[in-house]
Amino acid sequence: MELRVAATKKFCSFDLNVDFTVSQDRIGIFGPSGSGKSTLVNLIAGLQQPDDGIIRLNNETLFDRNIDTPPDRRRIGIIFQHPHLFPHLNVKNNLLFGFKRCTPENRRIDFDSLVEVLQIAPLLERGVNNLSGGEKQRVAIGRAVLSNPRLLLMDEPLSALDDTLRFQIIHHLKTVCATFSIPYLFISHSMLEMRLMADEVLAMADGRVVDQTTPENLARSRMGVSPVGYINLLRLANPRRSDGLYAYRWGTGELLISAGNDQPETLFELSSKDIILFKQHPEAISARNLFRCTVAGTFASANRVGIELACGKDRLVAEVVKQAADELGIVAGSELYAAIKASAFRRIG
Amino acid sequence: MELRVAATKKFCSFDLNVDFTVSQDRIGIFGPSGSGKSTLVNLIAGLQQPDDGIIRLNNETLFDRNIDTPPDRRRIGIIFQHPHLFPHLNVKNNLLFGFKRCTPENRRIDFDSLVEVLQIAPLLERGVNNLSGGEKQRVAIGRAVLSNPRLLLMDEPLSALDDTLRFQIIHHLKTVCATFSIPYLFISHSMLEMRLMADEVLAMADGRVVDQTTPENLARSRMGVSPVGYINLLRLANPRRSDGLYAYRWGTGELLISAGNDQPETLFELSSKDIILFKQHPEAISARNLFRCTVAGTFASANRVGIELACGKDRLVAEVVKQAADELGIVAGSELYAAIKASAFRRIG
Amino acid sequence: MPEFTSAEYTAILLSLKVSIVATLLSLPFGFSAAYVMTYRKFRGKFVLDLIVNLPLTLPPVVIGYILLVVLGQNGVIGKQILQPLGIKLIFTWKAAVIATAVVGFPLLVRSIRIGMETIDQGLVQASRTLGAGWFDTVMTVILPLSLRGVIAGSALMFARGLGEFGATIIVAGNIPGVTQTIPLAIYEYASSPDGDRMALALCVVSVVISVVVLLFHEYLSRRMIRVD
Amino acid sequence: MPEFTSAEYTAILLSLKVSIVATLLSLPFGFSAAYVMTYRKFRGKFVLDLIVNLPLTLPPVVIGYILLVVLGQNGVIGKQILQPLGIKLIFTWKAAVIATAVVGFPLLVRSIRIGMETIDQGLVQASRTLGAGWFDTVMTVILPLSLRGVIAGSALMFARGLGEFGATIIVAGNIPGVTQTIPLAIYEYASSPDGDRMALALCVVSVVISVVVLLFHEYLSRRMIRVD
Amino acid sequence: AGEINLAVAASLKEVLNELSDNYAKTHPGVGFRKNYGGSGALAKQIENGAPADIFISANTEWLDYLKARKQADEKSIATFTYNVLVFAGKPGLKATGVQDVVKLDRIAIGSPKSVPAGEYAMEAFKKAGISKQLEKKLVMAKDVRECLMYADRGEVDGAFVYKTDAQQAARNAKILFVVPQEYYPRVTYPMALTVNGAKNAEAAAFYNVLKSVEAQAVLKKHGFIVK
Ligand SMILES: Nc1ncnc2c1ncn2[C@@H]1O[C@H](COP(=O)(O)OP(=O)(O)OP(=O)(O)O)[C@@H](O)[C@H]1O
Ligand SMILES: Nc1ncnc2c1ncn2[C@@H]1O[C@H](COP(=O)(O)OP(=O)(O)OP(=O)(O)O)[C@@H](O)[C@H]1O
Ligand SMILES: [Mg+2]
Ligand SMILES: [Mg+2]
Repeated sequence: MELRVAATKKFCSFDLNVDFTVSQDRIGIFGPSGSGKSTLVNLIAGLQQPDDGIIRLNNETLFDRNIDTPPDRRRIGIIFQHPHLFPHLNVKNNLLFGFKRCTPENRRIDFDSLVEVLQIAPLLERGVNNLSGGEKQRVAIGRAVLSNPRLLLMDEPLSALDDTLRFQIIHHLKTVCATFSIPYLFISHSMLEMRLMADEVLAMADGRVVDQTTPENLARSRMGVSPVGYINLLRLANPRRSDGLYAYRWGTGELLISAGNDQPETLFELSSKDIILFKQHPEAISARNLFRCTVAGTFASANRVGIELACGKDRLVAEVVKQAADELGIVAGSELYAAIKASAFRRIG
Repeated sequence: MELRVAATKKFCSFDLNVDFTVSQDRIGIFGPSGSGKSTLVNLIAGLQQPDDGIIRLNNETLFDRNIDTPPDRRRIGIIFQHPHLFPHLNVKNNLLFGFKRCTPENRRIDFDSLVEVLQIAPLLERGVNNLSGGEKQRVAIGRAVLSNPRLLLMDEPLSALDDTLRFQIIHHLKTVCATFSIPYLFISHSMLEMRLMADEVLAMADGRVVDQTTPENLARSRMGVSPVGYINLLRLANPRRSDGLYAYRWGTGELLISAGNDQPETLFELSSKDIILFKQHPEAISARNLFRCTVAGTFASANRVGIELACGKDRLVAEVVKQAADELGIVAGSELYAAIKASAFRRIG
Repeated sequence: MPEFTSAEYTAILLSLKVSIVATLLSLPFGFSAAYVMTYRKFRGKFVLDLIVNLPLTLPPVVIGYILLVVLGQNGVIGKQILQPLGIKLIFTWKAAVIATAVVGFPLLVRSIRIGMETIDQGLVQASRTLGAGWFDTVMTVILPLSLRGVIAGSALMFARGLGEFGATIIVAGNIPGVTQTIPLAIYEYASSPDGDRMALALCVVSVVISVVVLLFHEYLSRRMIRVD
Repeated sequence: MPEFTSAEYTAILLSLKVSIVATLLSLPFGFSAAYVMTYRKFRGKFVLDLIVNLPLTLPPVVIGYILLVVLGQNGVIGKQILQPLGIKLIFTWKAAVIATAVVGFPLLVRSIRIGMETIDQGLVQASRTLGAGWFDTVMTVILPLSLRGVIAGSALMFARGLGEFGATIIVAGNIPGVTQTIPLAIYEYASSPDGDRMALALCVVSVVISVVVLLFHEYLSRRMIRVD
Repeated sequence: AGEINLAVAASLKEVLNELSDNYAKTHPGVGFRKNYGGSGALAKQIENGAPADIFISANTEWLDYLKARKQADEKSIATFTYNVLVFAGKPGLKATGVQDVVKLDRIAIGSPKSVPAGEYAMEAFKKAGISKQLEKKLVMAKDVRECLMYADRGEVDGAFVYKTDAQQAARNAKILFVVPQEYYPRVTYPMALTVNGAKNAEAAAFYNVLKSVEAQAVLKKHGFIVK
């Protein structure tokens, strides 16, 4: 997907002025409340008109001075921040609203499996007015996905959901979007969701795109101020069972992970805060993973130092406070021991 | 506050059947989407009638077979899952709606400081229809708090907000509720918010209260399945600056914390996953905190072992996988070294 | 345009007065009726619904007769209530007001109800939990939120009042300068040999007045959509 | 209750037929007019608003007269369009339908508009982004969501049609068995010295019909609130 | 000085306006409140207490109605004037007598139940033996003016109306023939003081004017028949 947006939109006390081009399929939009994320989404979908500017998707101009393609012909789906379900239709017909309007070759998404992942099968025949908050949001997600849009805009779709459900749905959203190659823009104020869902991130503040970068870089630059630090994402494969834990090949050895499973490939996250570094090999440590590595580089963020560790061909980012970096004499090229608890890894995909 | 609810309510495909008494002022309600949390809140506020049962607040019967106090005479405030702002009033008048209806002695909450914490001062004169999702939610919070209810019901009030704002608001909500002794029921699917906001938790599932416990215990019992582990909460006081870090007296020594500040007292959280245990003293470690402690007890949760560490009079819960517990020979009374990174502490209050 | 004599001016003013007074007088009752019918459950609700809507179904002339019978010298209200109080209604402009009010009432109530039925119940609940009693909620939440319906209903009723003929001519008579409203004057001119031009002129006046009312209505509705 | 003769039965059936046909005929136009006035911005919108609302402001007799002038032998439409097609409207029941439709139209449109104006724009937007074009959205989202207004408006219009007198009597004439509707029959009875009982009996019939209509309306509205 | 409340059949509007204006000129201080309408409506209004001193009806039935209800001052009942029925229609039409009417397509008459002129017309058809043939051709108008309007606009071929109306209002329609008196009872406009009116000296005085020669002159001028 190639999306170019250069647009301004002025409200009395707020003005949006963005200009960016993205060419990845999985874009994140990150920014504090009131920074203009929803407004941007509305402009792209054609629900509001820019005061001026152009919007182009895959070489097709959706908006400029002369063109303003109506929303239904943009084939851009939205999951709104507020679910906006049709009160006169039951859950099933809400879900199928967009699906029915697809040309037959676009009716590609499997209704039943989507319903199962969203855990809304028991609701199908119900009206939507008495659904719980989370149930509504799930129906809205299903409705937008089933319409198989050529770009899907998601405005904080997961914030009403509990963690378990949230990660299940993230997993499914990604799979569906990948399978049917639906590119998307994903709004969230969770850096973690951003890391999981996006390949490229637009950081917004006060109606401007203040940064366009990878989620990795955004996470690095925010590592120092973020309470969760930098999140390492590890895609690991072919585990072996070991005493109730899972051992995955990584670096020059193995990582023991308690959240592993029997899938051939799994994605894990690991916070930079969960890595403890030693100058010398520590004895009898509770952490299940202890390995030798080299410092490939360092970077500073607030009062922390990010340390890129190389272990074989694999890389990890650990973080320590400046003091510790000095004390351990960490510079590029130093050799260190890194300890990671088996429980520090979180399975996410 | 003493709240007793014994009530049943049947919908076609869902039935609620709860029976509990709580006497703390800060109650959490925790449970997956669709478990009946919002329904329970509606019953307590008098917005829906139980099919049968009683609801008593502080020895006053709000509902039984003969009594059904109308919502406006219950003085129970709600922050709804969906903001429900009055579209015909501007932000300021929305905020003041309940305030104006208080008897003068109940008009105790300071408008200006609340507005400042919620960061909605620039919005005061605006209508509410075009506010962003997070802005709406903040106005709804302010409106309910200003009405100074004798019980405040909060239905996932923070899920539309980014972390920074969320923790600021939590802090303020707690302060306000403490200052004006407003007891509350707090619904959330975030265990962390639960830990921060509640002294007692009702865990719900499928319309039943399946557990009534402290957030600590709930967190311990869910430690093994939760991706964030058990969260230790530390209230630390009188810090001393030390090389850009803050040193707080704790246990028999000091804790170095990078997220500290100059406030006389501060609340920190620390995940059980962030504590690494050693049988022997490790050398040259990146973790800033390393101290000797005794195992006061252990408990199992899923395939993890929770370890209560005693250090002086202070306690911490660490978690390790079973394997590690065996290997390190951890039993009550063992002596261990615990390492914690300065950045692992998260300031929350 | 022919010259209007004072009789015509009186008719125009009278029409305005009657329509305005009838509308204003009906508003509180109309709103209450709509509220009760939308939000309350009680026995006899259907009867209320029926009574409110009767004037719509019956030809205005019949309503005029009914009012005449009820309010007249020998009527229930006329004899028991009005006479002892020394109030004479029949054949005064007040009778025209009553006729207009009765005929327009169903329109008012129905409009307000449509507006009310679409109010989000969450807002009503929010108001209650914020300490507003039901009456307070009615006045500060339900009323402003059904204002669209109220305004539309008032406009309907006012316009209907401007055209009210059948019931008025029976209870108020067709007395120039006293109870002759625009439609009665039009009727008179239209049925006299060379009154056509005058009748037309009066029609134009009616139309102009309703243009003004419509403009005002649109203005009010637009003001209610807070743009910001 | 006096015995009805076949003339009365014919009048009752005719009234029903006229009201129903007029209402059904007006529905698509009324809905379109309401849609256009609520959602579209165009020049001349005010003129449309005015034309739709005129029949309300003018006394029905005047409307009848205007219709006669337009549709009659020498009228613009009558002469240019109807006569070449061999259609005779004046003095047939079709004329009564037209009169009823014109008089009730503003009520229908206004009711539908109130219902439409309160539709959440988010739903319309959702529909568009799900690939429904504007017409599709109108039919599958806006129409069902303004159904309350449509039903209320139809009920209003139907009831108003049952009572329509002034315009009908002019364009349709008062031909027993052909164009004499209930109100015309009532009028006839009420204005003869000993027709009171018959007039009353016909009023009762009118009332009964509207009871049925109201019951039906309430039933429809209630069915629309999905209880689930 | 007092006030005189008139309740007068609409067809006499011009006559009464003229008479009352003249009277007011010579009797300063006297005010008129004139209520013109259908005879039936007026009678019912009076029955229900509408202020009226003098009632002039377009037929005898409605005066009888009031008399029966003790609202009319019996002593005062008199005939105000007479009228005749005519057939008015398109000028070129070949209709010179009642029998010719059957050849026409559409004929307007007043609603027989409520409009006296219509009742008289029906009477005439019956006498002439043509009511069966006309049955499907009749359009019943609400009042005489409406009948005439139909004829005037060419919606019907012709209308049976009073001569006075035809004279005053017809523009395109012309009186084609006068219906011979033997076909229908005489068209009488009776008048009376009401019970209240009898107590009102001014009303009684004006009532006398209505019976005077002066009044007859005015009536004649407007086409009414006084004997
Ligand atoms: N139609 C409008 N008129 C005036 N101001 C508006 C309008 N729409 C949005 N705004 C303002 O523009 C700003 C950006 O709104 P937007 O909804 O895009 O924020 P957001 O980034 O989605 O925030 P959140 O995370 O809270 O949903 C807000 O301050 C909002 O109040
Ligand atoms: N009026 C009603 N009629 C029928 N079912 C209802 C009604 N209200 C709620 N329910 C159902 O009851 C269940 C509990 O709803 P509730 O809103 O209490 O859930 P919740 O715990 O608040 O969930 P969430 O976290 O998603 O908001 C849901 O399955 C919901 O669909
Ligand atoms: Mg937003
Ligand atoms: Mg809920």
